[in-house]
Amino acid sequence: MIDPIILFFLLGATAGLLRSELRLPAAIYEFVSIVLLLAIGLKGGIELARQPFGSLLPQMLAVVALGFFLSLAAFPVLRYLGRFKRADAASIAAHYGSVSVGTYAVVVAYLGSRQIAFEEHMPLLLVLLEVPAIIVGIVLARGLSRETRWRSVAHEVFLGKSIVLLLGGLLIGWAAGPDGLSSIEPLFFDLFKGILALFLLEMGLITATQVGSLRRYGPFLMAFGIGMPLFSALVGTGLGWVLGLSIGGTAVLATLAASASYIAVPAAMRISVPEANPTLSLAAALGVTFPFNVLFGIPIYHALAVWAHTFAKG
Amino acid sequence: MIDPIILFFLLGATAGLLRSELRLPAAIYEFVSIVLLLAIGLKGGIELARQPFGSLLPQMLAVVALGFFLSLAAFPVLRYLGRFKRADAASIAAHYGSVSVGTYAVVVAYLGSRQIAFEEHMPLLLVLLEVPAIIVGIVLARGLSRETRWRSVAHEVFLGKSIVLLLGGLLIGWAAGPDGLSSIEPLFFDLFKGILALFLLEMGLITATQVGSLRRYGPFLMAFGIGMPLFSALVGTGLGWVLGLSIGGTAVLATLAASASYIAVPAAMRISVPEANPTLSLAAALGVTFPFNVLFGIPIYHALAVWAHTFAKG
Amino acid sequence: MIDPIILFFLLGATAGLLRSELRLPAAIYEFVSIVLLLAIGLKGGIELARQPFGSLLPQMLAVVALGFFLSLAAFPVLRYLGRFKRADAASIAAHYGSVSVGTYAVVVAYLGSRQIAFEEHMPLLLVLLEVPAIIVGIVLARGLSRETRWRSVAHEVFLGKSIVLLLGGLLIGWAAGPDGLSSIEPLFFDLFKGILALFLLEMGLITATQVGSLRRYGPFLMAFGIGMPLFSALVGTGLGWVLGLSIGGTAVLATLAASASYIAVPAAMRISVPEANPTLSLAAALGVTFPFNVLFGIPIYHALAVWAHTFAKG
Amino acid sequence: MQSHTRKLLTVVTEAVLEGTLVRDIDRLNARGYTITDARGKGHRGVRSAGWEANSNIRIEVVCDEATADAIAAYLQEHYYEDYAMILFVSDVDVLRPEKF
Amino acid sequence: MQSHTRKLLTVVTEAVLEGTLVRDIDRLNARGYTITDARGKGHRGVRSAGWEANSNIRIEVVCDEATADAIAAYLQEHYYEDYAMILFVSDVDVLRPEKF
Amino acid sequence: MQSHTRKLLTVVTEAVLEGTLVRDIDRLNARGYTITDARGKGHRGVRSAGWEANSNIRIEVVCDEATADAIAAYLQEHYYEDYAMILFVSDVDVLRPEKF
Ligand SMILES: Nc1ncnc2c1ncn2[C@@H]1O[C@H](COP(=O)(O)O)[C@@H](O)[C@H]1O
Ligand SMILES: Nc1ncnc2c1ncn2[C@@H]1O[C@H](COP(=O)(O)O)[C@@H](O)[C@H]1O
Ligand SMILES: Nc1ncnc2c1ncn2[C@@H]1O[C@H](COP(=O)(O)O)[C@@H](O)[C@H]1O
Ligand code: NA
Ligand code: NA
Ligand code: NA
Repeated sequence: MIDPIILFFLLGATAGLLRSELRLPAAIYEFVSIVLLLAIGLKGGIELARQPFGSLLPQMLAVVALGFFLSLAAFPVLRYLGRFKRADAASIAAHYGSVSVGTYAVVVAYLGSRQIAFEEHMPLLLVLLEVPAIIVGIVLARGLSRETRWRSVAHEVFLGKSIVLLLGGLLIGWAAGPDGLSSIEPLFFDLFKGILALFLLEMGLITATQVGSLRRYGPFLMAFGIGMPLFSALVGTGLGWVLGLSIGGTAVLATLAASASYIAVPAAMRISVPEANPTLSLAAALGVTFPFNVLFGIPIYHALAVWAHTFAKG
Repeated sequence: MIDPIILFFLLGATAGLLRSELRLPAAIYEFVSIVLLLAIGLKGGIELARQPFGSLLPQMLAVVALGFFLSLAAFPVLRYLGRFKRADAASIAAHYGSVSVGTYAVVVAYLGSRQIAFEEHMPLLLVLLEVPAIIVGIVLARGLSRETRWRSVAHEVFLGKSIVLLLGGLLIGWAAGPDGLSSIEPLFFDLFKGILALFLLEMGLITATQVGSLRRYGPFLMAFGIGMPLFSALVGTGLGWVLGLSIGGTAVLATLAASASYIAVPAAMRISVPEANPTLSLAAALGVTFPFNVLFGIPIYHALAVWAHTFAKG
Repeated sequence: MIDPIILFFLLGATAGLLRSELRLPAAIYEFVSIVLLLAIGLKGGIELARQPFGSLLPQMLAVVALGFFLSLAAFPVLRYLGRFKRADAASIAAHYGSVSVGTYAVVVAYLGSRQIAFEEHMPLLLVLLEVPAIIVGIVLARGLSRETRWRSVAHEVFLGKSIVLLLGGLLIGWAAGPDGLSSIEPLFFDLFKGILALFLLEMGLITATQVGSLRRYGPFLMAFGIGMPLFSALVGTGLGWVLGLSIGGTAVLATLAASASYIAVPAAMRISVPEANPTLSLAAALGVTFPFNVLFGIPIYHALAVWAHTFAKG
Repeated sequence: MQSHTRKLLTVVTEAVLEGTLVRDIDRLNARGYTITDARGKGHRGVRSAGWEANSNIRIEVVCDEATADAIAAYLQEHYYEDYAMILFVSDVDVLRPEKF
Repeated sequence: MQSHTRKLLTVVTEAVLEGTLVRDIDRLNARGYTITDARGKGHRGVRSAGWEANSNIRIEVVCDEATADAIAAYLQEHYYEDYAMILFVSDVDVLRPEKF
Repeated sequence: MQSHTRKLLTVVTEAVLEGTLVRDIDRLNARGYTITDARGKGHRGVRSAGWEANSNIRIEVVCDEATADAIAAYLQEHYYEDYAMILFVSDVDVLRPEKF
């Protein structure tokens, strides 16, 4: 049975495509994002409190490597097959090497409603996976030139809204532990799926606005927007399996790999690689990959994870 | 004992009349409306999933007829007794033939806190009752002229915010069913009355701003703003009885009939009958009828429903 | 163990000091404030319904006297030790004679998580303590001149957002009683600490913006911003003990005394004593006293209350 | 710097008209527009932006004189009578004349 | 199109003054005004609109020259010293001179 | 009343540039600026302010002619090619010339 939060996404997309007057005020969209980011961080932080940090180090390093690898793999495809300008190829590659928090929230809800367990420290990996692709994107566009103002890039990346809230949530959850957080649970945990529903309603509206650009930039972007996440999910599944993650954890890692950023990376690219056309990357990430992952990708990645684990055992 | 949500309305109205600096940001008012509309739709949708659709058809048709009837009945009173210009009479008639979602939420809360059951598919009737009066209003103002751009009218009506959210909620609730929605219950159902309280606080503030216009347009509007809902409630009670609704259901239908729109219809009239003065209809609907219904009307309509059912049995 | 809501404050302050891009939209800050103010009022109102009003009169009068006393005590220190201009000294004194609702919410959360009971009618005293200092501030700045437009001052004070919401909440809680409010509990009571966490996140961001002004106006303001609350807390503790409050109640009263207003008083001073520089009072109240109280003050005032009660008994 | 004179046309009107006006402005050959949310007061009373029916928008269009005249004339004919609306025009200097 | 010159007076100041200024402007015979929310920086520092005490508004009044002068003089006398405030005036063309 | 002519420079551009532009404007010797949130349409398509990447801001700077020219030249050089941005300048009268 289809999850109701997915129906909210479809409602938003339909309303948008029919040019309905429905619009969420920008302040509400921000509110909803802030609560989601904090909630995800807090959940992960609780778990961190339970584990020796050292035991996570291999996973953390592996995930950073994954971020570098995915963006480096995407670039030549975009540059030579897609014939994009250097800056555009670098920027799109950065979007796909990084992650989408909204997609992460959907896979968590998907596994939750099927009672499939996964490693709860995933938000930590989520944060780590946001960053490397941004660096790759800038270097690919600019080269390792002296002119790149790395200080301001670092500022942009690490002090952007999404990383501050995720990391802040992680630290608070880690410091306060599960008992400490019980008093704020009603807002951050009980309302989580309701707030995610509102978020996806707005995402549907936003996705619908991308259709115009897609039509213009055509079939390659659409193919890339579906092919790249499938490839990334395969890599993510393999990595999850190598790292010994559970089925749920493997599905989450595959989804993270498959997702494309539309918050942190666009902001960073706009400042650091301004000559890249943001319409291209957002049309692909928001207009193709996000809906693809939410509607079809996640069940596929889950099936992949199950298959990998069965295969491994058998 | 008076329901606390009514007290929030009185608080808002008092603060407004005393020219307090209290103001809810527009984004919050929209947020609160969106959650209420979705919640009402979802609740109705769950119920639709339980019933054969065919069995509701008679009620659906009856309610559409009710919408046509009420607006057609209001028009001559406004035009000939009230001596309003044709466009103004048509526009006000449309407001009173349609419904107010806020009033619906209050009657639901009223019945809920008295544990009086009612047919849960009422949100479906609510949606259906929104539309016919708008068509009547436009035709009364314009005649069946060729110039009326019905395409854009239909767009305005069916893709306006309130119908999209109500209908979207209905469909999601219907598709997901009660179990599917359990994960989003904390936001849409548990918080319902708290959010309704904030909504009524703002409605009180808005109502207070109508007092000036009322003073200017005088006693006829006030009399109409009370007399019309009483008449409509009688018709609604009769119809509820004929359709075999429960006491609660009859009270809800009477309240829907008695309520006057202040979201969907004003927007549609402003675009399609621009020569109508919106101050008049809003002063009546918001300044008189909404507070009358919320404070006095609903208990009266409930009494009417009880009386009709007793009368019928005895 | 540190309360997680305090960690949210630290997160906001850190993000602000590091010049992160994190910003809460103004509409969200208002929403969060409105819910907190109403919730605090409602909680107090429920309790009022349980007590004969007369029995509270001595406490009410005492608290009004406290407001007058604290602002009058602060003024000469500011004027002669701090060498502030008359208007500035008067305005800062008014801030410190009044109260901060945010600080009240934090002490309530502090006691709640330690399961320490306190007199639940405290929100009534909170409202009463807001007002006298404003009058003192205006009179100190202006003298009892005929020119002061007391009518508009009264309007500003009693119809400002915070008093209307607190008082409105009190009255609604009082009229509806605990049973009446059960339907709106999920929003106003269950979410209270979560919403307080968001509020403190924003307060942290705001506090960080005050550092610049502090640096400019230097050490006296910092010393005053810590010394004055300690002095006020002593007075508050004494008064709580005299009034026979519980340990929890004494700690709350001490915290109220120690807190400095940053909503009601700044607005009133800006209109009624415009020649006072608002940067000074906000730097002290927001940049020093609020963080001091939240991080260190409240535990100290709690210890004071315990000590006073032990001392009294022994 | 070489600069060129164009017209800045500013319209303040009811928020409900946003969709319609944007289509009109497009059709009358303006190359762009900028919209901000507003509140205010005029002959049709206070519009305090407390809720939708009561909100204003402020639209700015930078364009050549002919376009400004055309838009002004069109709005005057179609909306002045029935809607809360004001319109004013001023001279502005721009750097890229071909853009407007 | 026949158009007429009027003055556009723009004030940027602290949001807390909104109620007072609106009354002043009414009293000084302006026929209307338009307000938008703003943030900014000036001699009194950064006003970033993070919360009320720190927010600006931007008020526009279209009026004849005498009214503009009267409002400017009044604001200068009453508010310049104590409030964050700037004010500037420009020429605009309007279609209905009787309206302003 | 004695008044003095200054320039009002208005920039409409992507919200993501706010921090950078504010630093530029400060560095180029403007004494202040005012910012409002906006949406709009131009050569780079519709920017409907539904979410961050899609929002505009509108920056106003009152300054003398030299500063206005300097800012306009700087923005043209650094941002015109890569960002959604328009800029226009008009004359305004101010009361306190020393302030701008
Ligand atoms: N004289 C004026 N100066 C500035 N704005 C005005 C003026 N008159 C009207 N407005 C604005 O235009 C809107 C519509 O004006 P009106 O059609 O006169 O009601 C008002 O709500 C104000 O926002
Ligand atoms: N030169 C300027 N250009 C544009 N806006 C300004 C300028 N100076 C000040 N402002 C605005 O006016 C407000 C008050 O200015 P001030 O009184 O100089 O602090 C500031 O917060 C800005 O929004
Ligand atoms: N002709 C115009 N009149 C008013 N605003 C414009 C105009 N052209 C562009 N804009 C605004 O400037 C932004 C950037 O323009 P552009 O670089 O042409 O995409 C747009 O999103 C609009 O808000
Ligand atoms: Na990815
Ligand atoms: Na009706
Ligand atoms: Na105090």
